[in-house]
Parts: sequence; C-alpha cells; structure tokens
Amino acid sequence: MADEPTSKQPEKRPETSEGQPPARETSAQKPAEKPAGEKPVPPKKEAPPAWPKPLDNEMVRRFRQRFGDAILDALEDRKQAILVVAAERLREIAEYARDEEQFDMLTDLTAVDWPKREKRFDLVVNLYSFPRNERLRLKAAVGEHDQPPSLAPVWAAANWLERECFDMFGIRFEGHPDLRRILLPDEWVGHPLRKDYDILQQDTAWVRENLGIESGQ
Amino acid sequence: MAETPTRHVHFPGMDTTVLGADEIIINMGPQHPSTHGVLRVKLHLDGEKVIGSECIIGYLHRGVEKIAEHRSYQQFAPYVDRMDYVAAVSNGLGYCEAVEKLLEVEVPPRAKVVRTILTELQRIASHLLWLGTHALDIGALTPIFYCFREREEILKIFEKYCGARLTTHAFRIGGLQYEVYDGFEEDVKRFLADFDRKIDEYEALLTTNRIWVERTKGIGVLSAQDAIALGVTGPVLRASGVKWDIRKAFPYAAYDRYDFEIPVGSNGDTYDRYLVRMEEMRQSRRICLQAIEDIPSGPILGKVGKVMKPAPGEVYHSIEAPKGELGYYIVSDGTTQPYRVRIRPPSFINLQAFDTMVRGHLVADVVAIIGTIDIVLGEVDR
Amino acid sequence: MDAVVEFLKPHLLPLLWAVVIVAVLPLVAGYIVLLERKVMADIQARLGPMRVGPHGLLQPIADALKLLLKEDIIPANADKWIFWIAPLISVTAAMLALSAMPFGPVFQIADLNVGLLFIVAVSSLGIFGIVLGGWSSNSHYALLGALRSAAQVVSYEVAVGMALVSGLLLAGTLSMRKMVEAQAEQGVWFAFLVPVGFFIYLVAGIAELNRAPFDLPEAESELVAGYMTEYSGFRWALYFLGEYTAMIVVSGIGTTLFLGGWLRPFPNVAAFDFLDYLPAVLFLALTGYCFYRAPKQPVPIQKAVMGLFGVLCLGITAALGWAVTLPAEAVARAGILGAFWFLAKVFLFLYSFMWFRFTFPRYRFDQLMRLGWHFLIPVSLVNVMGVGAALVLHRQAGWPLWQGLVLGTVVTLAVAAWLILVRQRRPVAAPSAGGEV
Amino acid sequence: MPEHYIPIFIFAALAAAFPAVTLIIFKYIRPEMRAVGAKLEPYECGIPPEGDARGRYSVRFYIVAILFVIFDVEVIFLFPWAVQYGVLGLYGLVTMFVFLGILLIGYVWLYRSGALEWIYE
Repeated sequence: MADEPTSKQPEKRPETSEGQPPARETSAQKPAEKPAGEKPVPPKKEAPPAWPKPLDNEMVRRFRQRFGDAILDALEDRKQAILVVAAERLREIAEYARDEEQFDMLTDLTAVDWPKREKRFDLVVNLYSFPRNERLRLKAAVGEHDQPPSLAPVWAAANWLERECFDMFGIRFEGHPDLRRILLPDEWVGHPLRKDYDILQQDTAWVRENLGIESGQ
Repeated sequence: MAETPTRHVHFPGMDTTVLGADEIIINMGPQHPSTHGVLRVKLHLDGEKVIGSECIIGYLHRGVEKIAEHRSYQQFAPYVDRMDYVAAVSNGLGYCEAVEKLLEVEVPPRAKVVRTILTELQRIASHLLWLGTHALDIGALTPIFYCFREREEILKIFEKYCGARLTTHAFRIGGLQYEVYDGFEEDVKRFLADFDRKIDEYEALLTTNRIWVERTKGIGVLSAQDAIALGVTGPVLRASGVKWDIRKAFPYAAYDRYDFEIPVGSNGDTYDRYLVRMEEMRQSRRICLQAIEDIPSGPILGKVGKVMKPAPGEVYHSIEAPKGELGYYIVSDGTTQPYRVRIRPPSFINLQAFDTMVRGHLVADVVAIIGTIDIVLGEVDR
Repeated sequence: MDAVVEFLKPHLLPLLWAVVIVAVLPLVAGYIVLLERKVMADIQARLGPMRVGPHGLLQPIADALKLLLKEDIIPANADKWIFWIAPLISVTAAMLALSAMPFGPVFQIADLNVGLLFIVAVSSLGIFGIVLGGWSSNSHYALLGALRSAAQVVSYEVAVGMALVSGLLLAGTLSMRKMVEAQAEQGVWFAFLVPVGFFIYLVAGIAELNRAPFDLPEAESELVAGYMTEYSGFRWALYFLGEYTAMIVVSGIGTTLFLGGWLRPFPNVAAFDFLDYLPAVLFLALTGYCFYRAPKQPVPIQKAVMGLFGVLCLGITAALGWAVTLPAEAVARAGILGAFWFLAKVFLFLYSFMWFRFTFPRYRFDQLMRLGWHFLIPVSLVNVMGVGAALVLHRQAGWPLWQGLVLGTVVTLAVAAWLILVRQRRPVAAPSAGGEV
Repeated sequence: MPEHYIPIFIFAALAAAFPAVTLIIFKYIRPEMRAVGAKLEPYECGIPPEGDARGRYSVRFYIVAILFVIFDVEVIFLFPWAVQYGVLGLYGLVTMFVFLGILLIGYVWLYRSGALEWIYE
C-alpha cells in the first residue's frame, strides 16, 4: 500500500504558529509514489489572493455593534463570510443570528483540532438564511476542558451534531439535553478526530478486548 | 354520524389507565428487513402505537473524516463514493467542487455539463432505488423490480463511462478524467426518451392507489418550521413546502444554464415526499434532455497541478445530493493533505427528524417513515 | 379384521380420496408456491425459478427436501410443547376443512348436511395454530404478529359469515353438494345473483387468509416474519402448508357457493357442450408444449424431466379424453370433468390472490380493522337484508327474482358509497405527528 | 347420520398424523446439530431483547375479541335461518329484520362510542 507511511504517523503534523499553519516541509511525509515531484510548484499559485481577507459589511457591523468584543474577528475566505466569536457568548450570538439576522437554519456544526494552540478546538457553525440566501460561518475557539454552550435550544438540529462533535472531539457542550456518544460505542476510549488520537493502538486494544483476537494491523 | 375529533371509550367500571398495556420496547434493526441497512431503532410502544423512539447509529462508522486527514486531496476522492453508495457520483461531485473552490480552479464548461448530466442521472438512479425500497416497505412488491430495470440502464451508462457501476469515482478534481465514450449521447438520449413513460408506469401502480394513499397521507408530517429547525434538507424539506434547492440557490456545475422546476409539497407528509421525488425525477430528466443536446466542446480538465497544495484556509461547499444538502467543509493547512474534512451528510441530519415524525404513529408507519426520509447508512455513519 | 373391513366398506372411495389428499396436498402446495413465484416473476418482469429442473419445475421438491433436512431450532425461552404443536394445529385444521369439500360430484370425503358450517368451523381453528405459535415463541415480533392475526381473523370472520349467508339464502342448504345442485337447477352461478356478497367474500376471505394486501400478521417489512419469526425448517414449512391449504379451502368454498362448484360454464345449455372437450384439448396443448420444449433443455436430465412432465400431461389428457367419450350419465365422466372444472375455478381464485398480492401495497392494521368493522360488516349486513327482501318479494309477491336482487344490490351499493364518503370525511390517520404522548 | 362422519374421523387422524410423523421421522434423518448460544435467543434484529415478550397486551385486542363473540354468534344464528328461509317466507324476513335491526342498533352504538376504532386517544 502506497499510502501506508502516512497513516502510520498520524499525529506528526508540524505546526509552527497559531492560527495560520504554514506549509509543511515538503519531503518529509510524502507518499512513496511521489518522490520529488514537489519542486515545480504550479506557477499559477505563486501569488494567490491572500485569503482570508478581513470582512467588513453591514451585517458584520450590526454584529459588532450588538456584541462588541465578543466578535473577535470577521474574515472572508474564498468569498465566504466567517465570524470569529467568543465561545462563551456563542448561544447568544446564535440566537441573534437566527432571530434578527434571519439565519434560520443550522447547516452544520463541527470542530477542527489544532493541538498546538492554547485553545485547541475551533468550533465551526455553518448557518444558512433562507430569506437572504446567504451563508455565515461562526467560529469559536474552545479549550480542551472548556464547555461551550450547546446550540440545541436554538436549533433542534444541533442535538445530534453536537453529540457527534462530542464523540469525535470530546467537546462537552453545556446544556445539551442528551450528550452521549452517537457513532462510536459508549464504552469507546478517546476521541478519534483529535490529532493526537492513536488509531493503531486504539484498534488493537478494541479488537483484542471485544473480539478476542489480535488485530491484523 | 356526528363528528367529534377525539373518541373515548367509556365502558362503565373500566379505567383505561389501569387496563393499559405494558409498554413494549422493540428493537427494529440493525438486522431488520426494512431499516435500510444497519439502522437500529428502539421503539417504545403502547400496543402498536409509538410513544417514543431512539435511533442508534454508528454500525457502519468507518471514520471517513479521519481517513481524509491521511490522504492527499486526490487520494481521498474515491472514499467519498462509499458514503452514500447509491449516489456515488453526487458525492464525488460535491467533493471535487469543494476542493476546486479551495484551489480556486475554474472547471471547463464541457466538464461542467458532463458532470451535470451524470449527476442528474445519478439522482434518478438514487430516487429509483428509494422508490423501490419504499414501496417494498409499504408492501408493494412489484415496483422495485421496475425501478431496478431502469436503474440498470443508468448504471450501464456509468459503467461504460468510467468502468464502475456503484462506486464510480467519475470525476477528478478540476474536471473529468475521461472524455465521454462514443455513443454516450445516444445512450443517455435513449434512456431519457423512454423514461417518462416509465415514471407514468410507477405512478399508475402507486399514486392513485387507495391503499398507497391511505398508507402515506398524513403519515410522518413534518411542518416547514420543524423541518428548518431540524436542519432537514432535500426532498424532505421541499415536501414540507420550503422551496429551496441548492441547484437554484447556489448554482454549481452547469445548473444555471438549464430550466427546471423545484417541486414542493404542501403537507409535509409521506405522500408529499413521494410526489416530490417523483416530480424530481421528471425534472432531472428535463435537465438531462437540455444538457445532452448541447455539450460544449473543449478541454475536460482545468488547470490543476499534479500536486495539489491549496493555500491555507477553509471552504464550505455543498451540493444538492439526491438526499439533501451534501456539504464538504475542508480546512487546508497548505500541504497536499487536507487538514480537516468535515462532511455534512444529508441522511444523518434528516434522520434526526425521525423521532418528530414517528411519534403517535403505528409500528407499520415506522417503516414508511424510515423509507420516506431516504437514508443511506453509509452516509449516516460515515 | 374382517369386522373392520366390513365397517369401512361403504366408505372405501372417500377413504381412498382421503389418503390421496393427505399424500398429494403437500406436493400441490409446493407447486402452488412455484406457481406463485412464477406469476410473481411474470408480473415483475423477470423469470423466477429456472435452475432446478426445466423452468424450475423441480424447485418445490428441492425446497421440501431442504426444509425437511434443515436444522430445527426451538428458542430457549419458548414454551416447547406449544411451540411443537402449534404448526400441527394449523395444518390439521386446514386439511380437515377439505374433508367436506366436493372436488367434483365424486371426489368428496363426506357430504355432510351441515357441510359449510363444518368447513367454516374447522378452518377457523387454524387461527389457534398461529396464535399459539406466536405466543410460545416468546418473541416480540412473533407475539405482535399473532395478536394481529387473531384480531384480523375474528374481525373478518363476521363479514365472511354474512357474505356466505347471502349465498345460503339462495341455496337453501348447508350441504356443499346441494349448493352446487341448486345452482345447476337455477341455471345461474350465485356470484351473479349476489355480486356484493361474492365481492365481500373475496375480500374478507383474503383477509382471513392473511394474504396481501392484508398480510399484516407476517408483514415482513414491519414484523420480520410475524408469528413465524422463530420457526425454521420443517415447522416453518408446516405453517406454509397450512396457509396454502387454507387458500384452497377458501377458494373451494367460494367456488362451491358462488361459482357453481364443479359445473362447467353454462351446464344447461346444449350449445356449449363443446366445452366438455376443452379440458382434454387444453392438456393436449400442454403436453405438446412439454414435448416441444424437452429437446431444447440444456442438460440431459432436464430433457428427461421435461419429457416426464409431458408424459404426465399426456396421462391427464387421456383421462379427460376418456371421460368425454363416456355416456353423459356415467359417474366417471361427471367426476373427472367436474374435478377439472372445480380445480380450474379454485386456481382462478388462487391466481387472483397472487395477482392482488403483487399489485397492492399493504394495509396498515388500523385501516384493516376499519375496513372490516366500518365497511364490510355493515355492507354485508345490508346485503343479507336486501337478498332476503328480494326473495320474499319473489316468492310471496311474484316479482321476478332478478328485479328484487338488482334493487337489493343497488341499495347495498348506495349504503357502501355512503360509508366510503363518511370514511373519507374523517381524517385518514388519527394520530397527530410530533405530539408528545 | 353419524356414519357420515366416519371418513372424516379417519381423515382427521390421517391429517394430524402426517405432519407429526414426518416431523418425528426427519428428526432422526436430518444431520444432528445442537443449537447453542445466540441461536436459541428469540430474534430481535441481533440485539438481546429487553423484557419478556409475554407482557400485558393492549386492551383493544380484548375489545375485538368480545365484539367478535357478539357478532359471530349472530352470524351463526343466521345460518339456519338462511337455510329455512324458503319455508319461513315473510315471517322469516320480518323476524330477521327485527333481529338484525337490534344488532344494527348495537353496531351503531359501538361505532359512535369509538369501540370500533383501532386507534383512539
């Protein structure tokens, strides 16, 4: 299997600074079949527009006016609006977005793990507004032991999405009606989508315990 | 007969609370004929009436999102076919377009049109499979064979185009891998020419059938308000009366070039969802007919390098998959591998509405409601 | 020994027939299953069983062997004795109902003066097999299936009874044989005199058989296999045998009371005498087809089997042809031709059962109960009254019978239409979605 | 008259014996296997069932059973009436109309009280 080498060392993502992960050293973790094909980087990508750009429009101003410091940043990335908000006030902001800004549907709720950061998780909430036909992304940094407010009271859709988020990242949402694992068995150890989750060790342990055989990995 | 909304049985000396049946807990699934795979539903029954339900999922969880973090952008593309395995082409389209958006690559028009045709054929195939299994759940044994007969034609086109029938991996990031084969247009045209009549055939079996209507009307009603709150998308949302389709809201591929209608229902019940999907098949046919007449010439692959290194950043892109909004949220850290791929599976989120839809109905309606949501467990569990 | 022989002597022919029924019935049931699969395949645009024997003709035998040799599982928590005996009840009850069934004027085990009552009573016992089997399995699905089955059968029993009464009013007898003779005398099948009764009998009969679209006790998409969920191997096959035998019974009653039993179409019209030759010609054609297809089979053994079936058909042709040549008053002629017509009508019923099964979706349980209690029972009640009134008008006031019957039918249909309209004004599904209970 | 039933009794014995005997014979013919473990569990989609299946059933089943007793007995009364109808004539019609009328009143009462509904709140 050509892609074996990458899957064997999953948690060695180099990351130097916060927020903006730079390009990884090229040669270190290349899959075997592409040895040095990295040098001629496509020229068209030489000077891409430096995403993300700061975003400033009417809506962002309204948010800023209403929530002040809780709106940490407003960005535009590939023509998509992103609001970076304070996790503690997420529910308030969400309620405001739903009621005043007409973002009536919660499209998606997920997280991204940045283990090197002070607050390692980015909670990502994708919203959609039917009347405005617009999308908005809320992002909030959440520490490993933080308990961000649950959005389930705001959108019923958040229920399972937050359960999945808890299952995969271990983020505990405060005020969630039924925070249990959803995809993995209840007795599962660890949260797989964290960057430091060791797949092989988990797999061997689970297989040994539950099936009574040695894992073939 | 005097009409009273609720009827009570009053037998002297009989207290129905004392005489009530024990609450029965029944497991439907994971190995059950009509839970469409490995869905497990725990039903709390009073007699045959459902007073509560819980979906237990994850039996097919493969960690697709984790796998993505250890594959390059191109390597991951075939994996998405395994999510909604009855609509692999749509999955692939969503993923490719998301990465293209991340790379800011322009896809040539020819590729866009071919993509549109194949995706719409896939929508028809997916709806056909849904229709067959849904009808089978409700006890109509015959439509599924007719549906498979037509679906077979579509799969044959897929097979000729890219060598696979189910998990096709039909598209490449930036456009298409293969030029369409000789006779592609004829094959598609032949299929489409006949297909309208075939839909009439299914409708003749079901649409006005009294039993079918009784089994589906008023069953699993989802109001527009509930549907939006639950994040439900796709035909389920449209049947509740919300006219929203990503093909119109955020046109992707070549959908902005074609005329088509978005069918909507009014009651949000199982019958409306049935009608919406039937009409969607006709509209898909219409799109294909327009597209196949005029496939632009030109290259089929945009300017993408062999090595894809999107600039750091993130993108969310979604398409109207047969089941609903299929979204990909991809975070790039500037390397050849995605830092995080989040897949917004329509089935997963639509399935959440199951409990709302099923309460107060009978056991027999449970299968009708599972069928009407049109879930694929490969996508729910990922 | 001699005393026993002497005792049995008057019953020799019936006893022979009894042995034949017991011996042949499982085979017949197996071939009905094959027929059903073929009909299903035809409706569903495919071929059906084609592998075992030419055109799958040996499939029932292969299935039977497999089921007989299959592992026999009795669940640990099941009530063993009841679990053991339940399918036997089902089969025995259904078979016993055949004992008063006239397969033609000769082939009848016993012509009871309360024949119809006996058949209805005995065949109703089959429900015990289903309920006991479902209960003893100690499985939720089986229990729900059994309860549904019980409620369904008893609900439709009433409608079936009423529909039969409307026919009985015309026949004036409970003896199965005399019913057919009454229809011969009056020169018309009762289905044409009481069409509503016949229709209700057909619908309620299907419901009583737990056949689609009323197959809720074993609705596979909901209850997996209903009351038979825990049954496997031969016990499961016994339930199947019981079910298919019951199908023959219900078809047999319908044939006898409504479709003229063993009478050929237009038995009293000499111009239609050529119909007597039809059976032989039909089987001759079948023979020809078998012999025509035999050499085209791919494997020698299949050729042989096809040929064998050809020979079988030829034998039947010979029997039917021989019967036709006999004088009109010969017992053998009436017996053989009668058996043909009776079975042909039974198969007409069976075919319609299959046809319905592959065309209609399944009713939901409350809808099924509503159809029974809110529609069929009142309509059949009115129908009985209508037929009764028509007969009195005919006999006492001298009206032509058909006028009264048409009047009665029109009134019944009006009531039926009114009931449908009342039903449609009501909400189709009572429960409100999303409500907390 | 009873001699009519002799073949039926013999047939009943045959019909009951046939499946039972087959069942017993093939018990010795088929390859012996002893089911163990989960095979002996009642089927519940691969999940160990919760609770005993033989709980208390819904009261509706009992109502249907009672209704059946009432109505089916009436139908049985109709059988001899139908057979003797030719003899009874108008007298039979009137009496039966009265009988069925009473039954119909009961039916209407049941209908309106909702006892014939399978679902009621």
